Amino acid sequence: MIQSMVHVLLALISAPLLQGVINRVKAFFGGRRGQPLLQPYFDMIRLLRKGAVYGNTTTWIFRISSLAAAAGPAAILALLPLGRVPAMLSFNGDMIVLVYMLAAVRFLMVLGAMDTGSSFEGMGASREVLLAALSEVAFMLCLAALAAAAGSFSLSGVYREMDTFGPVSVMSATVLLILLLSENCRIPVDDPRTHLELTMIHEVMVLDHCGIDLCLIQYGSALKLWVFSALFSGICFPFAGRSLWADLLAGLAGVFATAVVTGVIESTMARIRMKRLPEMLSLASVLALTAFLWEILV
Amino acid sequence: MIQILLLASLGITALGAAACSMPFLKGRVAPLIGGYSAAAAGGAALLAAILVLVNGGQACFSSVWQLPFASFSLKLDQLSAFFVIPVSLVCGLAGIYGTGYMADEGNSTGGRLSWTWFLLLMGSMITVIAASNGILFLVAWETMTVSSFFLVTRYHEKGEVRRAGWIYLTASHIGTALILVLFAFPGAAATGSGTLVHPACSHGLFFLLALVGFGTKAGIVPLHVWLPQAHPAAPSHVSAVMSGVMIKTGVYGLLRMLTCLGSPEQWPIWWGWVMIGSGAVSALYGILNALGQRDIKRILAYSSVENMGIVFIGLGVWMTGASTGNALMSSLGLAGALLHVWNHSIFKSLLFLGAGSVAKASGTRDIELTGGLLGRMGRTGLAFFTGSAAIIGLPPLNGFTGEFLIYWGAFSAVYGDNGFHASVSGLLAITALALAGGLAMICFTRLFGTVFLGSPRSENAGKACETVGSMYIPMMILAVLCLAGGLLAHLVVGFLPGVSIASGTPEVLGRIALVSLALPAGMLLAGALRKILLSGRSTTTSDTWGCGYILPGSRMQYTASSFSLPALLLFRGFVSLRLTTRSNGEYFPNGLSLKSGLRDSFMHRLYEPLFRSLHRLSGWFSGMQHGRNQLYVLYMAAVLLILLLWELGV
Amino acid sequence: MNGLAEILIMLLMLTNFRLLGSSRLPACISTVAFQAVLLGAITLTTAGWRLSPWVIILTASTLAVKGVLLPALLRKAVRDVGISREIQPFVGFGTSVLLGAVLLSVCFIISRPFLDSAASEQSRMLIPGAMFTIMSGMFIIITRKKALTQVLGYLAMENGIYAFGTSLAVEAPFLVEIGMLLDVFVAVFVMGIVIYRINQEFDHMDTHKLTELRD
Amino acid sequence: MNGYWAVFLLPAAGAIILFLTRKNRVIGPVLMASALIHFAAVAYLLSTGYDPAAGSWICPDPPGKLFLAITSGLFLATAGYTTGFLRRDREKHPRRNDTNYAGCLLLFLSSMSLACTSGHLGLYWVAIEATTLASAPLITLHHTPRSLEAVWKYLLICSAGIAIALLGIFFLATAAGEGAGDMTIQGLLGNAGSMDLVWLKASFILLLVGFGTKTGLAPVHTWLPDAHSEAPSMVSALLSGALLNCAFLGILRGHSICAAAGMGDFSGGLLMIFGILSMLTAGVFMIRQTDYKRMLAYSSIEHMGIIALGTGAGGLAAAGAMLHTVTHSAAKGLLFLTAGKLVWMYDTKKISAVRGIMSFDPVTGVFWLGGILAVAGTPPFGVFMSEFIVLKGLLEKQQPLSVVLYLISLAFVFVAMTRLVIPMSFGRPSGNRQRPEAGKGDHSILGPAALALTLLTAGLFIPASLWKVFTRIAAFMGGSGL
Repeated sequence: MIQSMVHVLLALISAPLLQGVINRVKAFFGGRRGQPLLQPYFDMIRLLRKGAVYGNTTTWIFRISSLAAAAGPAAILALLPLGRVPAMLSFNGDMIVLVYMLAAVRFLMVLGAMDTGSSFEGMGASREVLLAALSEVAFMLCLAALAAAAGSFSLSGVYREMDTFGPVSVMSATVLLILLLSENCRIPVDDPRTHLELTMIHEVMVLDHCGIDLCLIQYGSALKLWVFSALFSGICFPFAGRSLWADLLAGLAGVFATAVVTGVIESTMARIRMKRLPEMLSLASVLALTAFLWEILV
Repeated sequence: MIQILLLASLGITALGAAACSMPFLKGRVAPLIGGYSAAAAGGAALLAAILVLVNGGQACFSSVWQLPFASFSLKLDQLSAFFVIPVSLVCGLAGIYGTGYMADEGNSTGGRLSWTWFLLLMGSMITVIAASNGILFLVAWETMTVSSFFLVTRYHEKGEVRRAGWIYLTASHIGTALILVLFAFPGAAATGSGTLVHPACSHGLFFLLALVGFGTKAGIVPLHVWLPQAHPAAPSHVSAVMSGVMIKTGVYGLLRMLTCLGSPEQWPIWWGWVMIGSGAVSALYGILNALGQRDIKRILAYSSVENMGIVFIGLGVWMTGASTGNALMSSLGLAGALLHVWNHSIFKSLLFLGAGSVAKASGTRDIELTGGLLGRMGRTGLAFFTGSAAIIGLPPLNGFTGEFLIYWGAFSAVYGDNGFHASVSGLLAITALALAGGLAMICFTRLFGTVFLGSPRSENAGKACETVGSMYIPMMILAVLCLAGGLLAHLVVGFLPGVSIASGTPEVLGRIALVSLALPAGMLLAGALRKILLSGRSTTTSDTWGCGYILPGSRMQYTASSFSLPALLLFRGFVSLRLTTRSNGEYFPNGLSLKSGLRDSFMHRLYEPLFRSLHRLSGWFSGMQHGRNQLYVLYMAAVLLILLLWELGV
Repeated sequence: MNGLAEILIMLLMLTNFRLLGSSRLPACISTVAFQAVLLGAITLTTAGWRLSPWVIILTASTLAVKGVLLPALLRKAVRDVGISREIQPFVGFGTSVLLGAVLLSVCFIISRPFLDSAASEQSRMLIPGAMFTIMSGMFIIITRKKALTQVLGYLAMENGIYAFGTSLAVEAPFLVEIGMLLDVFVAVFVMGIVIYRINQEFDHMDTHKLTELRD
Repeated sequence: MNGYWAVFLLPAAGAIILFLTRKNRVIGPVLMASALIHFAAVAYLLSTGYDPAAGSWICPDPPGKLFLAITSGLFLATAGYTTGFLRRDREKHPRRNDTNYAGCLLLFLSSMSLACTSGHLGLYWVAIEATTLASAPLITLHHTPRSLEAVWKYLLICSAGIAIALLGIFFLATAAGEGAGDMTIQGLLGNAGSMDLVWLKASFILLLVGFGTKTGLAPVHTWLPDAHSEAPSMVSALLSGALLNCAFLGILRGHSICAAAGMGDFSGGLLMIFGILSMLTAGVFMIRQTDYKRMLAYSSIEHMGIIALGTGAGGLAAAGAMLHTVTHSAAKGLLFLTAGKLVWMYDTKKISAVRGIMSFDPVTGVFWLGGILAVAGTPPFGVFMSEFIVLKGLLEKQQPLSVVLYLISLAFVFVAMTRLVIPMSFGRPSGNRQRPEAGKGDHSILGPAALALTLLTAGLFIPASLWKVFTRIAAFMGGSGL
């Protein structure tokens, strides 16, 4: 039980570090030294010291959307197992709650974006909800496959059982990786560093946030990255240590390894065309479906 | 005690209906009588139903009704009580809302009569759910249809309202024809012995008849065409009642018929498949069409089709679980479906009442002409926000609990090691629910964002003002119920009729309530942190970022159709999307217009061609009545000869 | 005794052919009158043992109404209307006669089952004869254009039915028989009035042009 | 000479008074008086259960009594409307003398009463022929070309049909052979067992086609839409509501004799075929209808089809069919009288020219839409009850095919009718006449209101004693005799 408390604390503290690792890996591939590992922390502290400017068309929805962006993933951490370390709160159906908590955060973020009344944010919101609709299907099917494979309906139970490296876990790992890339606006789906509003998806929804709101949003997206990395690494690197402390360390290593993997993917791949994104996500759902049928029929 | 309450509620509706139809009522008296008698009747019926549900058992009342095969016998057992609660609650609140909404047309004859029909509708709905005699059920069923027909054609000056009324009347009448057969089976309409019907024919045929008959009223896909036409045409508080609870009488009817078909374990497997299939198709088709609509009430009507699809998926999971012997799956499926029936009637009526206030305040139902109403209609906006969040199924609110139980039922088929049928049907249920959930997110962010957020797109949207108190209070009550439904579901789940709850469920629902409370708590914490940090600093307002464009106008905002167009283009196969671009002049066009519209592909490809061919066919036949006298006598001679030769075998 | 009945029935069949073949209205009216006379004779011959004063009065009244009164009424109508010939009906007169022959054979075929269970013996020839009269009456209604000719067709049908009624069936009460006779008379009388009014309104009598009422 | 002689002599006397006096003033009182007295006489005779001696010519059997009650009730309801209508119509042609017209109306009533009460088949035939002749002049009140054409068709086709029915009666007599006595219904039913089957079958076919023409069953219904749409409304109400029932009485008696002779399923089968054919034809012809009175005429054909179907199926369905005669007559009377009002208000019979009745004259609007919903079979009204009982009877007799066709044609007619009526009753009024001052002495509201009341009570309140009457008639038709 303490291990899961420690995992949550570590996650809250070291989530932005993941983004630092990704940037350093991309810099390394670009032959540059890159920004310091703690750069995300410096940005957040800089933003915390700023005042706030709100658009004149915005209402209370805009103000609570940034709060939700941070509070949502923080709440999800309670449900998140790290490898064989069980989550703080684990019960039948926590995987469904996780998916729908993410949906709740996305709902508020999208409404916040539409509140500003700008065409860019509207476009971002429209793309965001379309991709979310498809990725949710893939996510659910992948969870179904994992539940079928592990024979339990709670995330911690699943991650405890999934110790072998069979075909189902490979397919679910790929699906989880695609989901990680699409939910956290990494390169193949969406470029976090672009400045051209028309090409953005997630970034453009936060165009009008500044100061503390922007800091909360960045912190939230870091936590979300941690959540997806934990989900992915639990399946991709099934390491069964002797004691829970060893599992905790292994889990952390897995998370940072996922960050490195993401960095490698980001620097080697270019963005996929906007029209072909739905096909990629439906590929993910098909993959999850085959994993499920494999589990049922074989 | 319960009988008295039930009869009191029916009495109040009857008396109120009679009172409202009196010609000498002046001014605002009629809406007041109508509204508050609806509230009183609703309260009485609600109390009766809760009493029955809480202390189990049933309450019967029957008296002689001088009609062959008929007896005025009401029976409020668990299932009926469960369905009376949403009916009485929503009708009461809609009545109160109506007093404010129909205030300005109170004294016109049409206004007064609409209250008579409203009370008749409420009374007949309660009678339908409580009836335990075939004839009483049928009479109440059709009175419900006729009274809602008159309400739908309230504003009959407009041509499409008349057409909607006709489509509605014929669709429900054809549905009733099938239900008629159910009750006409020999040995049917057993009076007083509780079960409405003993099927004398094969159970499969009986089930199909019940499915199609009651499916028409529940708005399941091939039979749903009337729903998006009729509900927008009615006044808002009526469409709230129709969409919120009237389509539930279809689900109630189906469940009541299923109880007559013996225990679920013996049901054949294909029943479950039919239910899940129709539910999945309805859910996806309903929400996809909702994406493309511009009329706010038509969006909500299509989303009712979607939610009915979800209820049918839940029932399908229940039936598949029962017939493959998976007890957990069947109990969870039924619990999820029934809970979703409750939740849907609450948040759907909330959304329709909100839509009514928006339409009344901004003078239009077209969401492309509204915008930025949250600033001017804060309270309605808050209620609508809660409703939209609930309908998408987000955790703290009640939409999530129903869907969660259905998910759990489907997953229990998947992770347990039971047969092929259960797991594949579970998979189908999960995919349908997930995709419908995602699309619902698109639909309702689009609706709420376009109507309430951003800047107003037309001048009377800019001048909109908050609604009257009597319209706002029912919405607030419903919003609070949404929240309560989400957080206190574990208390209620024990009382669901016909559901043997597995031990862990209430405890899991309690955990979910806890986790979902973490989100608002976290937001409060972050908000407090932000407030402290910002206390010393300057918070100013400025224009939204427009890439430096100096004259940002409201036309620059993302419109509703552009918001949903990518999704519609992706699912073009399922819906008949029409994109018409018109430009005058070949090479130097000075004007270009793009119009994107969505036609109901079932109406457009199935029913209209059917009616056209019937019309042509009857044209071909009506040549027979050509007016020539001699040929008429020839028909007579021909018939005579044919009969003589055929019968006498000459 | 029944030899005479055979001849009368055969004459009845011949009158039908004459009715089918002739185009002049006055000729048709006289044929129908002659049929009525034949009818009376047949009833008398076949009445046989049931000859009672009532039957004689009845036959006399039938002769009076159908033989004299109705033809007079119809001839007056023909004179008022001024049309005396049926011009190109739907089926030519020659072909009508041929079709009449076909109808006769059909009648014989149809009446075969009735004959082997016929109640009384001497009706052997009567059933096909009467049936042929009815069928030719209907044939005239169907193929002729003028309204008056259709009335004649109706009268021929009535004669055929009477042939059945009075001879085969057990005699009905006197009042009922007179009632039937009165009805036929009033029917033709009313039809005459209507024809007169149609002729005034449309100044023609072709019923096939009356097709304004249709779907 | 028993009580029932008075029932049909009374209106005849009224007619003779009118023919002699030849004064327009007298029409109103004489008409109302004879209608009231006739209704009172019928009510008295039926309530006391007066049964004349078995062998006499005038002794109605159970269905006859039922149809007599319907006829006199309907005539009373339309009498009020008729006087008002004739007075209003004379405003246009002041010099016209209507006594002949009213006299024919009373003769029409007396012949229908004779038809219902006659115990002797021959006499029944005379009465039916008399109804045709009495009602022919009623159709042409205005001598327009269309009404003349309607009369001519009505006369010719009906007379031909009834002649065939007479042939059928003679076949029945020969089938009964020597021992038939004088062809009274009881007599025929008595020795039905010993009848010659070939003649009996042929006679039923002739009766069915003959009287079917008069009842308007499908292939031979062609005169009905023309006659009912061209006649003035109160006459078409009587034609549809009362005359069709009386004509159906002939087929009913033929069927009961066949059933008594053991040929019940033969005649029942034929009846059901004709019934379903009529319902389908009505549906087909109603879709493209442009004239609302013709629509009502086709609806009569459909309902006579339902009655034939129910009678053919027998048992519970037959009882339902008999209830259906009552509810159909009430509904059709109400609708035709309201249609009369519409013709007066909008001066046209075209459906497309009539808009917004509800807002133009709410009372007529409620009667019109309520009537149409009733006749289309929505529950609170009686028509639904009878249709439901017929359905229940059909299912009890295991007739799946006829149930399917029955439901399809009912739905078909409902769709067609509401499609035509809803645009008429809603929307902005297009009537050029100013709002009619309702109830200025022309008590034309009483008739429809009374009919609407009977329709509603039939739907909600049929006491067990009344229901026993219908089951007794069904038993009579089942061939088990009285």
